[in-house]
Amino acid sequence: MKKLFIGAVMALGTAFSSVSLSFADELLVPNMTYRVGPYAANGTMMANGFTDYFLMLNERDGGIGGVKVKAEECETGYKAQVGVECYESYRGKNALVHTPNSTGITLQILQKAPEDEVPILTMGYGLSAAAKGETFPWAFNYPTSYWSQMTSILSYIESQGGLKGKKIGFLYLDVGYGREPIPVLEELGPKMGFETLYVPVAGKEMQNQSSHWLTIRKEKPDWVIMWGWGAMNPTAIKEAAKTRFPLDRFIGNWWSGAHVDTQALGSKAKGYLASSFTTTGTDFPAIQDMIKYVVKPGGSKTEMGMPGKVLYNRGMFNAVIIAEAIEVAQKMTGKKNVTGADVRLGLENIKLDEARLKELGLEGFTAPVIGSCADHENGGSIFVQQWDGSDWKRITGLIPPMTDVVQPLLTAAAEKYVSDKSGWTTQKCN
Amino acid sequence: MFYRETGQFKSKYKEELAAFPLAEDKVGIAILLVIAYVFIPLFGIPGLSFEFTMGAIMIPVFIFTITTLGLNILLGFAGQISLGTGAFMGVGAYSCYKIMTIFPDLNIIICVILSGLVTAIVGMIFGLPSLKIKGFYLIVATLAAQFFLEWAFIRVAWLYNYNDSGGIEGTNKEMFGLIVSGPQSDALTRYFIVLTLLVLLTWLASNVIRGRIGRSWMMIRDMDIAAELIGVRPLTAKLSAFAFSSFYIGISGALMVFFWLGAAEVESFDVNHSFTYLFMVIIGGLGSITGSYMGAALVWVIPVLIKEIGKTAFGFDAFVMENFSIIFLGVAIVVILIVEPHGLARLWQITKQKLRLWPFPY
Amino acid sequence: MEILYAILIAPFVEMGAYPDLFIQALWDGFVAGTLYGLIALGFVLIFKASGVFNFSQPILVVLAALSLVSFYKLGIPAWISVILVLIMFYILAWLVERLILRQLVNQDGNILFMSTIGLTFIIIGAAQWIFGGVPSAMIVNELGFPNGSLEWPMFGGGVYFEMIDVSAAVIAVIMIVILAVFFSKTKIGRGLRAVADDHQAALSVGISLNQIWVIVWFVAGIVALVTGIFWGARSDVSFALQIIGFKALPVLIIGGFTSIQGAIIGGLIIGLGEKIFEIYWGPLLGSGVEGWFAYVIALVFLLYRPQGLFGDKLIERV
Amino acid sequence: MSEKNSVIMEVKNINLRFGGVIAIQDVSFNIFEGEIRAIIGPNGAGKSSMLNVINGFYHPQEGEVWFNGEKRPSMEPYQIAKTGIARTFQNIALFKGMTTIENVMTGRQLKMNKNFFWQMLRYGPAIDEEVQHRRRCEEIIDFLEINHIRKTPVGSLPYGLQKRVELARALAMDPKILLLDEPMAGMNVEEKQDMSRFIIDVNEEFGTTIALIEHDMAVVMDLADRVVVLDYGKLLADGTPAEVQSNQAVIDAYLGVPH
Repeated sequence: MKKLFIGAVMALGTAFSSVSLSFADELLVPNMTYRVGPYAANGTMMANGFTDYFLMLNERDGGIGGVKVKAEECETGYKAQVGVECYESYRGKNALVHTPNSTGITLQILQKAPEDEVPILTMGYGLSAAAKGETFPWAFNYPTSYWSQMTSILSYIESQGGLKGKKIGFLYLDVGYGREPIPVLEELGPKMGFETLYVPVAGKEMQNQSSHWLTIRKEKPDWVIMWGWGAMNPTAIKEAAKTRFPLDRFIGNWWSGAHVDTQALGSKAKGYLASSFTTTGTDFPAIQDMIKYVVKPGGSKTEMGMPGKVLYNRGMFNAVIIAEAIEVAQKMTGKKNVTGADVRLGLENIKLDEARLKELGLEGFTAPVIGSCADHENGGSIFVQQWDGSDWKRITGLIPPMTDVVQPLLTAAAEKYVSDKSGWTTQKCN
Repeated sequence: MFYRETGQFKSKYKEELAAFPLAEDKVGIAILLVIAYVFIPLFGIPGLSFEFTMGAIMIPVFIFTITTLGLNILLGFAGQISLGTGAFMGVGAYSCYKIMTIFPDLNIIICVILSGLVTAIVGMIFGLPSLKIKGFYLIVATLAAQFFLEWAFIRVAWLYNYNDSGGIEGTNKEMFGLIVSGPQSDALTRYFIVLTLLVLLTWLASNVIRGRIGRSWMMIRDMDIAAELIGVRPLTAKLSAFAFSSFYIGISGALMVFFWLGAAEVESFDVNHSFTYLFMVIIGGLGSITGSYMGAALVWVIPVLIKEIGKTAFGFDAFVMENFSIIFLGVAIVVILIVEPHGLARLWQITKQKLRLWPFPY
Repeated sequence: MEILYAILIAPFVEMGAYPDLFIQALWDGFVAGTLYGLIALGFVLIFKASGVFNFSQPILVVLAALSLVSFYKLGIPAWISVILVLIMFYILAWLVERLILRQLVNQDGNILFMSTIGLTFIIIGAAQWIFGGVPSAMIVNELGFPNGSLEWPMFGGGVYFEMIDVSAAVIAVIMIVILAVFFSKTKIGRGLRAVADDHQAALSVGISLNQIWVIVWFVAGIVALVTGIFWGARSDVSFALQIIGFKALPVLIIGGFTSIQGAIIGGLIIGLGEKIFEIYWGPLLGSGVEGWFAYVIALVFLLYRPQGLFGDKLIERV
Repeated sequence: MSEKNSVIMEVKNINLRFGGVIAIQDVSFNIFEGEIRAIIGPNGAGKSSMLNVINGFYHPQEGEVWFNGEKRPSMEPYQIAKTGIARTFQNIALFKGMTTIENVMTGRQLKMNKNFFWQMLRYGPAIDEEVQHRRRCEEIIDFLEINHIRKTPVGSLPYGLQKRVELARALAMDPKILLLDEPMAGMNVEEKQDMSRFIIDVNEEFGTTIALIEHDMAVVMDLADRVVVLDYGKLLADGTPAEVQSNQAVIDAYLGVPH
């Protein structure tokens, strides 16, 4: 009995010690993914694009600055609490930057980042106010925030027959993510003369939207804007078609316009619009390299059809920003093994202009991302794409956000956020 | 040989009514307390980083033990099934948040206890259907509570002070000049606070269940009609169980947000969490305080370790490990129910019985 | 005053003003209700025959739909895939009986209930592992169900009937009739009914308890497959469908745990009630009330008819 | 077992129906203080229903219950328990998850009243109360000779002992009237003798009034001071064992009903 006990203790001890083994000379980039749960379809694509890019860098260039990148996934199932657990499990492991992949998780770890000195990059999600670099030194919103995006979408609608006197339906997933842009609608509604109909979809009702669409049918909005995710998107498009709502008046945000949302519907979803900041397709040298070095040899979970799809490319672009920030940090500090604090500097000094994008093999892939100390959002432009029954086609040029509207809102929100937080870390930019 | 009643005679009923009548048990508890208060803070768990030990294992396990104690009072002692545990933790968390913002200078421990009281009241209200219905029907009634509260946490913006994010978050709170909660607080400080509350609450729970009120719960659980004919008023007994249980659950909810997660939104209180807490009670052992500890620890730690070891030692996918731990939980429940429906606590008791005889089996 | 108007009058004015919309809402409620009723039917079958409150019924719906689509994706013809799913469910029923129910025989109902929660987790983990989390479209056309929709123009608008919804309603009715006949006319069916009351009586019909458990779980699996096909066609086939399964619980309260007709009628009450309430009264409460409104209906029922519409009345004795 | 003619309990014209089924029809009888009163009758005669009426579990549609010389208003069972009526059950209704001593302690619930606060601390008044009532329970346990199983969970006890624990629990309530629903059902001769002895002892030592339902006629004739006979919910006869035994209606009712 005693022997058995000692044996068990020793076995456990060995297992434990293997847990804490840390690897020298490695750039640890954790990624909170969700390959399970109701949002798995979207999460899987994002995760694949993200991971594949770093695998490709490791294969092709031997990592970044000669140091291999360890892009490690932590499964969250899109649950905020599990996300916090993931975050906690990376304490003391020299993670370089966190990628929560969920607005809910972002909001929960936002306060912890300054203490742990690991920046958070929420690419196209998260707290919009994090764009204010002076208030949020450790959070980044590149290339643009939800609020900016909403104004871009409204600009697009304005260009398609005006907003004045119109009724806009806002169909959103009823979580932190979906509610994020409401302040913009409330601010701009009176100014631009439109009325908003809020239609929240509870997570539980995601696949049971008939009453939401009956409400829309009852209220007859001219446009419907959707902030949806996961299984909510295809269900909404299907219901829209069912209630005969014109799909070319139905526009999703950049998380509501992916192949996984429309592919199964095929021609039924034809005409549906969505915004985006990343181009689809594989006609980019960088993506070709990923296929060549990683996907074809079977070095990852990616199947051959995935590269080029909306969310795969976006996941990759998230990785591109991080890789670039790490490289900038290495150059600025002269160290190979950088820390989270270094990467934060890297993010603030990132310069993904046309030339650099071309160098990376991503010419014309997206609008440039130029970082700065004060602006952690970059106010990037978006474009609108449309589902033609079999693929997403870009139909507009770049639409810039209404900076004059968004900036004061962001400033106010940032102030409100820190108003009740004693000892909040800020920074001064010059 | 070393663990037996023989030779330990009690001359007074009072002595026999003490929490741990056996000297060996007293020593055991003392050792556990020393480990919890001295050894773990000093040395952590061998092989695990200190931050990980505190943030991912010890603090959540202690908090969930309080939850499990609460649910066990209701389910294990009073026999009323509830699937609303997650939402009741939410009530604790949101009310603590409201109390903290309305009275910013109030000591956070008092906030936590007050939020437990608020939850107790809410629990009593949602416990009212239990007077009329039982069994599976009550499950549905508690699910109604769960879904209604989830909805309220989203729709009633007052609860989260009209935050844009729709969530609640903790700020730095001081006590005796030490930051005890919020992002800048030290994990060790929070550990001691949670541990102390746990010890205190365990002691209170064990007192109540051994006394008159605890007996009335068990009477309702074992045979409600007979209990009523002997003179137990169902209203008082059931509602006090709901209240006392919800008090614990509310406190654990407040602790979860303000001493562990730091922030939360509605999904931290959804129905899936209710299942997890139910599992903790079942695996640990219905109607056992020791079991509540075992259940919370096992159900929480094993998946964390599965993921961690799978990832670092074997290089398995996070995805695979996640599914593996879901399956593990399911299998654990079924196996425990088949092998010993009274959970690990009963198995431990049986082991103790054997220890009394050890090393001579007769 | 205004509030009273908004609650008591405005919704009815709207119903009258847009009758097409109202009829559409009724139809949607009817279809949703039928499907809730089908999920509840799965619960009732198992409860009736074995007294087990089978919490895994919703995940069985997901499992059925997912495996059907996955078989088809492997290149197996649609109808063969259906047969494969049925075989799979028979094996599953047998395994559940062997590994779980048989081990727990004579245990308290609560323990059996909890074991089915455990089963739910096992199925979720395993199914996610095998099928992944990506939703896919239900193979409606391949199974030969009609496509498109019927339009019925009226009052300047129109009511749209999706053919797949019509099929769902028709199939649901056929299933109920078949099951009702099965329970009252066949030897096995009578045995199933008997076993709930008296195990000896069931044995005298010549069926063993174990066989009966396998059979009801298999039949519940068939019901799950039908539900899965139609709900999968309405949205997509994914794990989120499981959440909809919770809607079956208030249906059970209204219809009673043991009544087949009760499941369907309860389903319709919930389906119609929540849709109408959400559309006409929901906005007053900030919308999204659908998630819990069904439970409110159920609780009101509980206070007046604790045994449900068709459930057996309980007389307590000592 | 002398005649004590002060009436402690009287039921008058009780009518009890479940839906269309008549369980008790116009039954009246009384119980004297300190006597052992037996209620007999064939299966389905309404005996258990009668006990359920007396301790308030069933509410009769018509009829009155007089207790201690007062007409009892409509009460919930737990309130009636408070007035001093205790009972045992035909199918043992012990609290299976608890030990013998805990089960007996449940009988003292009504007499304990220290509030939640003290209960939580288990200190001061709460523990004093616990000790005081524990002492009484130990006395009853000694009295019924179930000392050896004090700490055994009752679920694992043999049938005869369970019946005895149930009696102990009822006695712990210090009842004015003790209702025993078939206290000897399913026992062998030896156990029956033990139980009879305890019933008589309880009656004599504590002076408790006892009303019991029993099938074994020999036992009833030995134990009871007076007997009520019910048949199909109606009162068939009422009197001393000797009177009842010679009553023609009773003989007819029991004819062909083998025991």
